[in-house]
Amino acid sequence: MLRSLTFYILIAQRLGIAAVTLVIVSFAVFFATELLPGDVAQVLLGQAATDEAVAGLRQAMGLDQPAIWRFLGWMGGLATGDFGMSYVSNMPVAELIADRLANSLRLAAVTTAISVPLALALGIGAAMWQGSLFDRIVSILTISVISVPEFMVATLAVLVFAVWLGWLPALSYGAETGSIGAMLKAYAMPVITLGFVVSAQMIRMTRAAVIETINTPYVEMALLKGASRRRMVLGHALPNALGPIANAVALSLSYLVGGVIIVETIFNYPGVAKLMVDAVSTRDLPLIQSCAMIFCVSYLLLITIADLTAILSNPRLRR
Amino acid sequence: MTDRLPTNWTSRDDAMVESAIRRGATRHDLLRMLMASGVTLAAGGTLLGSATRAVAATPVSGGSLRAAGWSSSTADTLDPAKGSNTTDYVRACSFYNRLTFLDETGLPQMELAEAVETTDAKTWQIKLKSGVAFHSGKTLDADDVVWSLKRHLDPATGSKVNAIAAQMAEIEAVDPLTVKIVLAEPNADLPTILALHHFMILAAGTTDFTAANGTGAFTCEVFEPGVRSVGAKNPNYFKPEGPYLDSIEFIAISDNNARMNALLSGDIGLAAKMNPRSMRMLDGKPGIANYVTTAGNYTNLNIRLDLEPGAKAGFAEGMKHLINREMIQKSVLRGYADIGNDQPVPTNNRYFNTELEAPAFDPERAKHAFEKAGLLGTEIPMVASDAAASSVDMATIVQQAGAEIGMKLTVDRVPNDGYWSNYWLKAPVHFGHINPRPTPDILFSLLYASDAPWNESQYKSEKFDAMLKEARGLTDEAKRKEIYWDLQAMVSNGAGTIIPAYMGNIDSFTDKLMGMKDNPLGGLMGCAFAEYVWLAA
Amino acid sequence: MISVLRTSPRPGGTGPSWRFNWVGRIGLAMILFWAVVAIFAPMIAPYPIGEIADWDYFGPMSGQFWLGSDYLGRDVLSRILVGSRYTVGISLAAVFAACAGGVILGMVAAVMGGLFDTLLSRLLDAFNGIPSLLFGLVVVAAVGSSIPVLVLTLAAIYLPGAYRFARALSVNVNAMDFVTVARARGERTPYLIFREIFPNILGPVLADLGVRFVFIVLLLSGLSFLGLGVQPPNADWGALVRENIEGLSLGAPAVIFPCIAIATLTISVNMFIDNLPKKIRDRSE
Amino acid sequence: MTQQPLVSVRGLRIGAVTDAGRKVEIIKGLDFDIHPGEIVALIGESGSGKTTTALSLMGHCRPGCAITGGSIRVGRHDVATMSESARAHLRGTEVSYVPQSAAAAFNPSKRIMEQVIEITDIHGLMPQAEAEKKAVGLFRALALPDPETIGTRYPHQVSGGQLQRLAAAMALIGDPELVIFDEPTTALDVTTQIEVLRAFKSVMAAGRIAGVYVSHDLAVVAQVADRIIVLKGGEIQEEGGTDDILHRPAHPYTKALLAAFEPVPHVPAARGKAPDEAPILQVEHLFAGYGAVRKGEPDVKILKDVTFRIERGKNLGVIGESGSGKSTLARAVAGILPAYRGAMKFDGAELRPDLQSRSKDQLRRCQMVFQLADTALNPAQSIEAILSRPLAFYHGLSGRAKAARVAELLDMVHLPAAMRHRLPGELSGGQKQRINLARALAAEPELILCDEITSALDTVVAAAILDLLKELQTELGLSYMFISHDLSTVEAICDEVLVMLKGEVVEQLPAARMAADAQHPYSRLLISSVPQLDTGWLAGLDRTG
Repeated sequence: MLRSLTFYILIAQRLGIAAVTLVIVSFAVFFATELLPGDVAQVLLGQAATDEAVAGLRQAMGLDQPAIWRFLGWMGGLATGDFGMSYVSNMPVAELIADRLANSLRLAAVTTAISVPLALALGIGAAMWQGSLFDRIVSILTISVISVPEFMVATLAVLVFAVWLGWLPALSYGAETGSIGAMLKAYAMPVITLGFVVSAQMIRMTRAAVIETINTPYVEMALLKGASRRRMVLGHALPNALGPIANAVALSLSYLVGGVIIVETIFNYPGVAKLMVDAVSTRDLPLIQSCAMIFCVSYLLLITIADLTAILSNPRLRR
Repeated sequence: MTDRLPTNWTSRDDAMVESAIRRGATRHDLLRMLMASGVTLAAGGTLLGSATRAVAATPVSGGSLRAAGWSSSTADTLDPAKGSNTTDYVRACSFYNRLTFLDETGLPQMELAEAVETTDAKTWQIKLKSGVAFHSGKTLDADDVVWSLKRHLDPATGSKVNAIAAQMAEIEAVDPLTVKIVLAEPNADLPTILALHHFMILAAGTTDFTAANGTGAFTCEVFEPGVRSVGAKNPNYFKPEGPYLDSIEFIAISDNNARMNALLSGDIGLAAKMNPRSMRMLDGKPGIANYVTTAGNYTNLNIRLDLEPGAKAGFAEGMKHLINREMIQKSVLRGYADIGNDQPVPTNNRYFNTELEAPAFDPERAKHAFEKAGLLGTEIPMVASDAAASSVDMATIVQQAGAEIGMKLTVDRVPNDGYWSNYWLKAPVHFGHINPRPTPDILFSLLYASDAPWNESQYKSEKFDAMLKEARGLTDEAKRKEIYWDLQAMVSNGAGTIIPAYMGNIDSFTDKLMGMKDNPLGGLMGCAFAEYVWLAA
Repeated sequence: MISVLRTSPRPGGTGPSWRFNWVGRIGLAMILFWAVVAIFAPMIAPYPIGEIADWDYFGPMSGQFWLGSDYLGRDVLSRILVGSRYTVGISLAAVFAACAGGVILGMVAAVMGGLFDTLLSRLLDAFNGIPSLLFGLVVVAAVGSSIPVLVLTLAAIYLPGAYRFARALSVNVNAMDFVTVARARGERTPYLIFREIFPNILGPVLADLGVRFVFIVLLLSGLSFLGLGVQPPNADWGALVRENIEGLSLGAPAVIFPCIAIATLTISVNMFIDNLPKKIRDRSE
Repeated sequence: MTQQPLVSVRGLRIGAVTDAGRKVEIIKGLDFDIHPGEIVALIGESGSGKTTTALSLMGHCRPGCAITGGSIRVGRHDVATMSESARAHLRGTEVSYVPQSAAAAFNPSKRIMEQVIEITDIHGLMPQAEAEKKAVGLFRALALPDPETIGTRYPHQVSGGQLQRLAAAMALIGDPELVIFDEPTTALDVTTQIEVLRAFKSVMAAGRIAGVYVSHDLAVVAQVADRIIVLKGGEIQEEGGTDDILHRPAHPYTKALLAAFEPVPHVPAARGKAPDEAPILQVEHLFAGYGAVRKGEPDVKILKDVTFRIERGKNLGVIGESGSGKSTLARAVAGILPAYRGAMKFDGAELRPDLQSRSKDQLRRCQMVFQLADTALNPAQSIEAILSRPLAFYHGLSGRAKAARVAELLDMVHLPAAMRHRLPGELSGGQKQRINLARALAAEPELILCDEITSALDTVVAAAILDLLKELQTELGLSYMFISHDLSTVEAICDEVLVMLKGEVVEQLPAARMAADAQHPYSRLLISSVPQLDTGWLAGLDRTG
């Protein structure tokens, strides 16, 4: 479809802002890491870190150069698509991240595929039958889920489904994923946990956004045309609530890449969040930077997609 | 309260204590043992629970095992010099071999070495086994050994045993199967030192550690740092008897609960280092076997004697009597530990001083000592962290005891991250954690000599240094033991390191897993289990 | 009255009325209950918080230990009672700090507009992109852990959110004629934000504060994982759950009751906010 | 009209629950009938219950309201007792609705055609193709431009007047027997209003469709209605044929409504002017606009080369349709929107374009009063606080002196002193506008810029505000710049009138002789478009007008 110039300008603006944000974050992460006491040489040597040993290792790793030069060197490399080498494992960062990111994205994708439709259906349903028993039950459930710590949900799920019932594997990674069924089984537990965490917010926001649009004159107009409640909500309110809903979904989903550390820990799932924590505790600057970039990019990407959804769903902005 | 037995105090705790005493009482002549290498001694370790059956059963080949340790990160390495945690050691033991290894009694046995010989404990001749091949097909020779040992001296390697390796003044190949090592000072413990995980033998010139080219029982099939490693049975392994497993996968599950659940649900066959509190779930569970050893590692409370308040006479003494060892052993460690007597040689070491009493828990005496030091009522922070296992709970117990005599000890919990570089050895009152080391000499040189790199309490004694040096070069085992007993007493009384308990180690696994034994290098048979265990049909 | 709805954005209503429905009242009652507990905790706790009162661990509910014992054999009831001080106190302080900072910056950005607004918004957005975990680590490493540091860290993590929210509201209010009138009168920014804008975003800000409070209670438990928590032997409720999580497989009350405590507090805060008098909530849209 | 009425309402009562939980009755027992093909107007001020009554004919009540008594018979159905789903069957097919603001009632994310024919889809009246054909026919009948293609556009792509006619098409597509028009032309400019009214009238007459026309504007109602029902406070004040009500009102309230229409000629302030006295405001070649500024000029240029002056004690009216730039002019003068070119002088001294560079005294001497009293008063501040602030700010008053002055100001705008404790939300529209005025007076200004200050008010209330303005002028010697789209208001208070079109001044003439002297065709169109209290005015208009 042919879009007008303003549409492209909007997109270009969003991308420009995203790029600037990335640079800011990259600097912030860099300085934050520099603030952390200890460096990679000390961490690697651990209890064996005598002064000479540390100095020698630093020199061998090229850490004796000023930090800013190392940072600029890394940034330069990034510009050419090179993420640099991990200080700690001496492997290319891109290689270290690739598998982990694929794992994270797979988990995020499965969770998204299940939780987003579910959350939207529940949120829209609750809005459609606002004040009904269904609405109340959904509200109480979402509040309860929000109120329970994530590690509690995860531990309980393992206990019930893996240990007591033996239906599902306690570890997702490395479990049999040959068939669709086996894969669903392997991912069920982290997906259940994450689904709980991300859905609650989406349900609440979807409900609020739809209810807000239900109170507009054009939905009342639909009522006065004889439209059913269903038609009013799905046909009239929902298309106009898409912007805020997309925003809520994006915010919730952004959690699935960087915020899943607890789930990754409990289900021993090798994703990027754990990689980042490792990188921070070993002061592996290139790896920290790359992980931070990934989180930031995924966050910005989601937010931008939400923005574009809002724009595309609104003919006034779409032109 | 003290007369009441904890409800989880089981018969195995008594057995453990017994075994420790037995091991401590065992006497061996180190040098004689060296000459008679290859002679198998009667196992001194105690096999508990269903694992006892492993002794009788005949090994069978086949099957694959997935085992889980507790720590793993992107810092995981296949470079033995950099190895820093169980995961690294398990991998190193599976893919590589050392010149010597320690048996369940702590005696060095020959692995890649045919014999390790000396007359003065200063100049050593190491004869290598012939016909040992690396996974790449290359045959092991003296150059590989020389290269593998020398690299620890190069700071660029980042070796963890750089300080220990430093005593090897000269390392050279005499002929393709003989290596000569000349030490700076005599040290009769060299065969034991060479059994450390870091001294694995690599093919000379190895630079790529994305895969392992060793002589070990397994070939490295997969290595993903922070994720997993997979080894396949080495068909050309030089030891005729092993390994039994077709393949071994090693992962790490840092969360204790998650590790336990993975074992219970059958996702893994072995879970290392279980929390003693999990024993209520694991003990007596059908299909699950538990193996308990006194690992010899300990978490200690260090009082720096060169800083306030430790510099005040009486403070360290007061703290030694304020720490309720029994409560730490029973409540914090749930009985899976031996009470410690403030010196680093654990109960399962044959040099353990059985006559040295642990300072009694005596708040009144502690109060008196604090009064003497003029510190009663002063607020004193104790730095603890989850990095030093159980230190936060220990600190809480000390704090509570202090509160009852009017001593304001506060717990300053700091993050795991950076604990070793920022607080350990540095804070005036802090907790440390020391992993098992096979010889008193290593422990004392590392921790208590005046020039020790990890002198946790800044203990300085010329007499101690001299005696330590004397013992190191001694070939008379009885005399040597006598000196080590004295050194233990000196440390216990004079240093500011309070060692309340030597911790036990619990490895839990499916009861099909057989062949697990004790090892002074810690749980999982000193990380070398993969080669020795088998799965019963 | 009704047709006015069409032309005026908001019906005026008739004065502040503080009438709630019963759900809101239950929520308020629970909040007050925990507030009272937090104040009097040391007086009503049966055991000192750090005392190991039992050799047994994860003990069941009994006459001696109403809510059982924890992983070291300490009394769970005492720990929950005293823990309420930290959970309620720290979360409240943090949520107020986050909202105060965020709201003031948000209002200033809305009033000033232009470059200041753009820069601040970008900067805080970028801050949002930094995982809070890393931020927490840096803070502890740089300045150590104490309750003020904890409060400020939590506040910093939630400030960008509060800022975004307040800014969006303030931009709307700022476009109202009464702000233009004040500006045309020659009023300065402080007057505009505190007298003209703030009273008109107070309702929704309060509602937002409640939701954030719930998140902070949960985040607090996560931070103790990083070592950035209340110092032992004290513990907030989240930390109680975490330190006793192994008891879950044993069904230990030591892990269940802190969870229930968290749930009662957060659910009641939510119930209270969701049922605030319409007058207050109305302005939130 | 002897046949069976199409609609008959008996004893209708509608209750509402306020935010505070108080129950009030907003419709207090109405009885009326509507015959087939008849158009009945419901007229009254805001709050009289006219919209509520009209909506109840569809069985619909706004949230918080409920029918509490009486019967509403439409055709064969009693909508008061029907189930919601049965009512849904009725809506769109038997009774349909044309909203006040079609711009708000069209779903912004759907194409117009889809929305216009939605009724046929909901009730399964006809296939889509047929419905679209019918819609195009209606578009044509309603004199919409491009009837074939207008349906493919989105609501924001057509003008307000067109949307209002499209809304009528939407209402008529299901061949209803009764159409409810809810103030359908109130939001439109006068020139547009004529076209819309004309279109409505012809379609309704052609289809012999009955209608309910809700309005507050008697002149508009006079053009379309057969019968008028005058509502106040939820009760019928008077009911009768259009002519009867217009010419022989019986009820005092109806009389007051009519009286508000009588133009009160403006008597210029009798005040001697010193020969060398500077005009209070002098504006020369003023340019202003919005948006990002590039090369000293904003993106969106609104005002172009505006020049005028206001003599001390005189009033200037500014008229024009929406978008003509008249409000922008007021904002540029007030400094809220700094002009980017041109010069202004206040009482002979230079007036800088932006607020920051004007002196506090200059700010004080020129005050602005906004159109919507609702948004011009901070809902969170009491009346006392609102009025006190300029007193403290400009005059440094405090304590008792300030309180006394607040009471004085309230008295000046004819409000009781006790009102100072109330919040704006508790006041009626007229009262709010008085407070709005009092706040400007608190500064003791010399010039007040009035931006459509009576437009949102009911006729009677607006007339009272105008009287107040005149009174204050005599007392305080003020000058007004009076911005309005309503010619009669401007006529009633101003000495001179500025006619604006697309940001430019097309003509400046004396208010009193506007109708006679206007030269510019646009001024003439504007003047001729103002509805007259005459049933034949619309029909008699020059078609080309």
